[in-house]
Amino acid sequence: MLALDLFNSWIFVLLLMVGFYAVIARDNLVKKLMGLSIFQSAVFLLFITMGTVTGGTAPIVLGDDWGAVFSNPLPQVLILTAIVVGISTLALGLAIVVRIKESYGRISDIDAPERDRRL
Amino acid sequence: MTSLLTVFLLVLALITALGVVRARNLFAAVMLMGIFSLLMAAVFLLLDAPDVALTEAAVGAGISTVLLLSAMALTAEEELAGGIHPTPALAVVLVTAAVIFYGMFEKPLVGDPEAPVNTHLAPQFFELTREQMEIPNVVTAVLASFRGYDTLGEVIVVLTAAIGVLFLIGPDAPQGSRAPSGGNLAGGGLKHHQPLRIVGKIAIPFILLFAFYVQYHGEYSPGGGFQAGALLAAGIILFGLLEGREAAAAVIPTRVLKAMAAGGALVFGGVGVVTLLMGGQFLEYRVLLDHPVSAQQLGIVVIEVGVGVTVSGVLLLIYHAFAARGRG
Amino acid sequence: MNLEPHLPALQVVVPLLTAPLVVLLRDARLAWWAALAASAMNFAVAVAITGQVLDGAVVRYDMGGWAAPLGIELRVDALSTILLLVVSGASTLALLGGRASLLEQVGEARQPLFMAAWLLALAGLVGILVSGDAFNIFVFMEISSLATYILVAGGPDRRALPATFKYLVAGTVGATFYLIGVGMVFMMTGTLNIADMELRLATVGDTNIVYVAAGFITIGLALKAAIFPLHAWMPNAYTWAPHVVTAFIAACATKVALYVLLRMDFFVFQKNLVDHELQFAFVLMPLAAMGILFGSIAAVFEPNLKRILAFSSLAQIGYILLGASLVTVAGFNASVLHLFNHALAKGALFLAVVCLGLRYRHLDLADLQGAGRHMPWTLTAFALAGLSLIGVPGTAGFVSKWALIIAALERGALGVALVVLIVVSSLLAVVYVARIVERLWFGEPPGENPAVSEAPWPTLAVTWLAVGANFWFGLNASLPGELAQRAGEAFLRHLP
Amino acid sequence: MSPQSLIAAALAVPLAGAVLIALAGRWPNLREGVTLVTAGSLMFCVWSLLPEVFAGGRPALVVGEMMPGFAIAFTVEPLGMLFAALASLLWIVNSVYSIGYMRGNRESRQTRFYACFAIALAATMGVAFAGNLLTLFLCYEVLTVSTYPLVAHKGDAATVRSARVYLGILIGASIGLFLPAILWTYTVAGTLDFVPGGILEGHIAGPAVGFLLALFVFGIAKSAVMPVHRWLPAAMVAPTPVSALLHAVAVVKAGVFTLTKVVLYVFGIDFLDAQPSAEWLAPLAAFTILAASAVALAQTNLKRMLAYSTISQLSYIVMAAAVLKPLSEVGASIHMVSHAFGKITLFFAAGAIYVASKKTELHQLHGIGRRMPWTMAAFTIGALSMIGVPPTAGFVSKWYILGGSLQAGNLVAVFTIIGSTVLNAAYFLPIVYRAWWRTEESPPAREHGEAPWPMVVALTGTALLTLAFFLYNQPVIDLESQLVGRVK
Repeated sequence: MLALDLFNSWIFVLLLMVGFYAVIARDNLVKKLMGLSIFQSAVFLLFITMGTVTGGTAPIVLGDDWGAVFSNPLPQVLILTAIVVGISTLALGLAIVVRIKESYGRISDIDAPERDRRL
Repeated sequence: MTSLLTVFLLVLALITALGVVRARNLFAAVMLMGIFSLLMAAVFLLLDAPDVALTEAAVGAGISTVLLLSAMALTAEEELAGGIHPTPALAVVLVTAAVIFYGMFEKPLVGDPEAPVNTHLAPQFFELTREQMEIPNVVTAVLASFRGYDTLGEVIVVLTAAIGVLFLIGPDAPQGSRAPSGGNLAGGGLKHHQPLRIVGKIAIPFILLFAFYVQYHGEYSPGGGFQAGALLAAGIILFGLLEGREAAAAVIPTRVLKAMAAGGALVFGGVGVVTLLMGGQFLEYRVLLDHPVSAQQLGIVVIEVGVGVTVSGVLLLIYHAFAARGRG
Repeated sequence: MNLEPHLPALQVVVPLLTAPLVVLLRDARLAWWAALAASAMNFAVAVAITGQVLDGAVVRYDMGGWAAPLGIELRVDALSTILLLVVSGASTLALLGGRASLLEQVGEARQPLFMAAWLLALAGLVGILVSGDAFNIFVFMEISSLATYILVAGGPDRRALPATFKYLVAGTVGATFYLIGVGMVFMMTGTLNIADMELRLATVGDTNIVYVAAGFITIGLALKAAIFPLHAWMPNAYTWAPHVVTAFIAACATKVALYVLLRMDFFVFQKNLVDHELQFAFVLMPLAAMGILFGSIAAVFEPNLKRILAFSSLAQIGYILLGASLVTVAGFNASVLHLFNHALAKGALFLAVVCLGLRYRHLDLADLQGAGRHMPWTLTAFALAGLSLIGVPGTAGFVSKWALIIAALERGALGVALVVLIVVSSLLAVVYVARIVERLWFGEPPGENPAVSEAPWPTLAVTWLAVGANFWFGLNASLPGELAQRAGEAFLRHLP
Repeated sequence: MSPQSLIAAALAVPLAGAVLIALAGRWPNLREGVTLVTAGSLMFCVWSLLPEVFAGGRPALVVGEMMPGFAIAFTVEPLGMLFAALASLLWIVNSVYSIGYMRGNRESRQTRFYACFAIALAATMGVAFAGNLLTLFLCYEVLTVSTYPLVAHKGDAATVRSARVYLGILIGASIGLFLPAILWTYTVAGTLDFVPGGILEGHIAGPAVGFLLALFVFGIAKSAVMPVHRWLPAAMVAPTPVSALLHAVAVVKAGVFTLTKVVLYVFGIDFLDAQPSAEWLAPLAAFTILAASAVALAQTNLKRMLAYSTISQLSYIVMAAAVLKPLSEVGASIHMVSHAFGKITLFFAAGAIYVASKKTELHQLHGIGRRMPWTMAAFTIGALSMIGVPPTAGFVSKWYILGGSLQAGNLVAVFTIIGSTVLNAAYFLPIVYRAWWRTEESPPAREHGEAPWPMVVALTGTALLTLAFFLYNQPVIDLESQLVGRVK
C-alpha cells in the first residue's frame, strides 16, 4: 500500500501548497498570516511523521518499561519549539496589522501608490 | 502505520485549510483555523506525540483563535474581493511542490524503525534519560535538559513577541485614530450572556487546576511549562471574555504580568548562570546538587516553572494589549 | 573563576538575559545605558574570542554539558569570528551614537521596550553565529527576526508598518523553508549538529532528497539575505526603519543569513554533492551577477538617500555571493573579506544618514540639497565612506574588491567577464555616490532655508570612528585578512 | 632626521596641516598662518632629502601591508624627488598668492579650500614617492578626490556640471582602465614594485604590450592625452590658485609623472623600444600637441586657452618619454620643471588680472600692460617660456627633447616640436602684443592698478624662477641623468 504509506507526505505537500498559496496570492493581511500558520503546520506534520515508529508508543516510559518501542522524542521537541515560534510570529504580525488598519484604514492592497510624501 | 483514522483526520484538515483560504468572511476563516488546529492536534496524538498535540490544541486552537478574533475586532471581518493575480502564485507553489515530490517520494516517511532519524540519536536519549534523570517523559528530558538551550531560546522568542506587541499596540504606542469599537468581543466581554457566564465560571477553575497539574506533572506525563502556561493563560482569557478585560486585569495586573514574562526567562537563564558559577557548563544541571540525578530533576523542574511563568505572562500581556486597543 | 572557557556561551547569554531586565526598566536613559553596556560587553567577548581563534583554535562549547551531537554545541571558527566582530561592533557603535536619533524617532516612553528588542536582535544574531546546531540556528534566527521586525516597525513614518509586514512574511517563509531543508537532512541523517550532519551526509545514498534539502535551505536563506531576486522586502524595510536601526541591520542582518547560507552550502553539503558546483556556477553566480547590476543601476535612479543605499546593499550582497560562487579558496576568502568590509562601509554611511536624519525630516535628495553647507563634517564623513563603498584604494572596500578580482581571474575567460562586471558596477557606484555628494554639497537648498546646524557631537564622533575604521582596515587589512585566510583554509578542508 | 622619517614627515605634514586648517577655520589669519607654516615645513622636509638622492641613495619607507604581498611603500628616486621638490617649492609661492586671491575676491568657504589644498599636496607627495603601483594608485585617487571640492568650489550649476566632468573622467578612467591595467600587470608579473628596467620583460609579448600600454595611457587620464583631456578645460572653473598649482603643476604633472614612471619602471624603456605594438604612443602624443595647440588658438577665454596649452605641453612630456632615448627621458623630466614654472606664472597672471579687473576674455586685454606692468611682464616671460625662447626655462627642456628625438631619428617628433613652437607663438604673442602696444578700447568698469601685493610678489617670484632655470639648471640635469644612467 505504497499510496497510503506516502499519505502523510501527500498531505504535507498539499498543506504546504495551500498555505503558501494563501501567503502569496491573498491580499488581505490577516489571511496572509493564516496562510503562514497553515504553511508552518505542514512542516510540523513533516517532522512529527518522520519520528514515528511502527508499533511504537509515545516517548513516555510507563511503568519503568524502558525496553518498549518508542517514537523518536527529538522531532517532537523541535516541533514544540516551532509551534511556539509560530504563535509568536502570529501575535507580532497581528499587532502590525492592527497598526496598519489604524493608519491606512484598510488591511489589504497596502502596496497601492500613496501620496505619503508629506505625511 | 498510517491508520484509517489518521487518513480521515488529515483529509478533513486539508479540506478545512482550503476552506480557510477560500472563505471571504474572516470570522468564518478564524473558526475554520481553530478547527484545523484541533484536527492537527488529533493527528499528532495519533502519531504518538501527545506533548505536541496538547500544545497544538492549547496554542493553535485556543490562543491563536483568541488573538485572531481580537485582532479582527480591531480591523475588519470581511475580505475584499479579488486578491493578487493567482497565476504566478500558483506557479511558485506548484514548482515548490514538484521539487518536494522529486526529493521525498521515493520512500515513506512513517514508521521505519531503521531509518537514520530513529537510530542515530534517539536510543541514546532514552538511555541517558534513564541513567541520569530517571524521568519517564523523554520529551521533557530532551526539551529541558539535552536541548535546554533551545528551550531558553524559545522562551525568549515568546518574550520577544510580547515586547513587540507591547511596543506596537501597548499603552505607550502611538494611538490609532479609530473610534472605540462597539463590538470588541475580546475587550467588552459577554456579560449579558448569563448561561455562558455560569458554564464558564464552572469551567475556569478546572482549566486552572489542569494547568497546574500539567506544569508539575510534565516529567511523568505529557505536558510541561509551555502547555501549562498556555492553559493558565487560556483560563484567565476565558474569564476576561466572560467578565470583561478589566476584570481579568484585576486578577493579575499588567504590571505583574510584565514581571512574570521577564521573570520567567530570568529564572531559566539564572539556572544557567548558577550552573556556570558552580563550575559546570551553562545549563549543566548535574552540578546543582551532589546527587546528579536529583540535580537534573531539580534543574528541569525549575526551568519548567520559568517557562510556564513566562508563557502565561506573555500570552496574557498580548491578550490585554489587543483587548485594550481602541478602547483607551 | 575563569570565564575563558565560557566565552561562547557568554557571547549570547549576556544580551539575551539583559533584555528581560531592560523590559522592566521605566527610564529611557537607564535602558540605553543597560543596552549599551551589554552591547559593549558583547563586543569585548567577541574580541576575546577572536584572540582565541587567532591562536589557531576552533572554540567549542557544550551547552548543558551534553556532548554533541546529543546536546547543542557552540562552535566558533574564523568565519563566525569575523562576523561576531561586525555584529557586536555595529550594535555598539549604533547605540553609542544613536541615542539622540532614537529618542526623536521612537519616542521616550517606548525606549525600554525598544532597547530590549535591540538586545534580543543582537543576541539572536550572535546566537546564530556561535551555534553549531542547525535547529538552534533556526531558534536564534527567529529571535533575531522577531526582534528586528520590532525595530523596523519603530520607524516614525506609517510606511514602516507595511514594510515590516512584508519583511515579517518574507522572513517567516524564509525561516520555514530553512526548517523544511533542515528537516529533510535530519530525516536522512538523524542529527542536527552541523559537523555531524556533514559526516553523516557523506554516506547518504539517496541524493535526490539532499539536493532538495540544499535547495530549500538555499532559497530560504536567500530570502532572508535579500539575494536578488528575493530582495523585495529589503529596500522598504531599510528605508522606513529608524535610521539607527538601518545602520545596525544593514551592517548585520542580511550578512548573518548569508553566513548561514555559506556555512550550510559549503561546509555541510560540499562533500556529498560531487557536482555541487552546479548549484553555484549555474544558479547562484548568475543571480549574483544580476543582483550586482540591478542593484547598482537601481541605486543610480533612486530619489531617496536610504533607498539608494539599500539598493547598493543588494549589489554588495551580490559581490559576496559572487566570490563564494566561484567555489575556490581565493573566492571564498574574498567573500569573507567583503562581508567584513561592506559592513564597515555601509555602517559608516548609514551612521552619516543618522546624523542627517537628526536635522532633516525627509531624506530625499531633493530635500537634502545643500546640506553640506550646514553639516560639513557629516557630509565629509559620508563622502569618505562612499569612497570605501566604491572601492577606492586606501579604503576597506578596495581590499576586498581587489581580492575578489584576483579570485575571479583564476577562472580564465569567465573571470575576465566577471572582472568587467565588477569594474562596471564600481563605476556605477561612482555615479550614485557622486550624485549624492554633488547634490548634498552643491545643490541649492529647496525653498525655505531652515537654519540647520551640524549633528550633535556623539553621533558625529561615532560616524567618524566608523569612517576611520574603513581607512584603517583599508591600509592594514591584516586582521580581517588573517581571519578570512583561516576561513578559506577551513573551506579548503571541506572541499571534496 | 633620517631619510625614512623625512619621507613620513613629507606625507604627514600636509595632512596634519589640513586638520589644523579645518580647526582654525574661525580665525582666518591663524588659518593662513597654518597654511604657510605647513608649506614651509613640507618644503624643508622634501628638500632635506635631496643630498641623499644626489648621492645615489634611494631611501625607502614601508608603512604597512594592505594585504599580504601588497605593501604601502614609498621609495625616493630622482624623478619623484624632482617632482616633490618642485611641488613643495611652488606650494609656498602659491599659498602666498592664494591669500591675495581668495581675500581679494572675497571667496566663500575658504577653510574648505585651504584644507583640501593641503590634502591634495599630501597626495602629490604620495604620488611622487610611491614605491609600487598600488601605492601610487592610492595616492593618485586621493589626489582626484581631494581636488574635486576645489574644482566645484563656486557651487553654481555650471561649476557643478564641470566638476562632474572632471570627476567622471578622472575616476572613470582610473577605475575602468588604470586599475585593470594594474591588475593585469600583477597577474602577469606577480609584483607591482617599481624596478629600474621594468618588471614586465619576459612576461608579456606581442600586441598585448601595446594594449596594456593603452590601458595605462588612457587610464592615467591626468596626463590629458587626447581623447581623455576633456577634464582639464572643465577644471578651469576652479579658483585660479587651484588652476595654477594643481592644474598646471600637481595634478597634471602627477599624470605625466605616473606615465613616465610606468614607462621607466614597469615596462622599461629598452623592453618597450623593442615592441612594435607600442609605437603608437609617440604619434598620439604628437597629435595631441598639435591638436591642442590648434584648439588653443581658437579660444577666447584666457584660462581655457591656458588649459589647452597645458594639454599640449603635457604631451611634450609624454612624447619625450615615448621616444625612449636617454636624452629624451631627461628632457621629459626637465620639461616637467620648466613647464611648471612657466605655466604657473601664466595662471598667476590670469588670476591677478581677474582679481584686479574681473576680466577673463582675451579681447578685453587691450592695453592692460600699462595698468598692471608687473603682472604682464611676468606673463610675457611665461609666454616666452611656453614658446621655448631663450633666456627662459622652456628653451632648455625643448632642447633636450629635440636632441633625444634626433638621437632616435624620430622625425615625427622633430617636426611636431617645430610645428608646435610656431603654433605656441601664434596664440601667445598676440596677447603680449595687445597688452603692451594696443590701447584700451574703453575705460574699464572700475579703475584698477595691480592686484593685491601677495599676488604680485608670487607671480614675480615664479617669473624669476623661469628665467633663473635657464641659467642654472645643472643640478636638475645631473639628478635626472642618474635616472637614465641607472636604466642604461
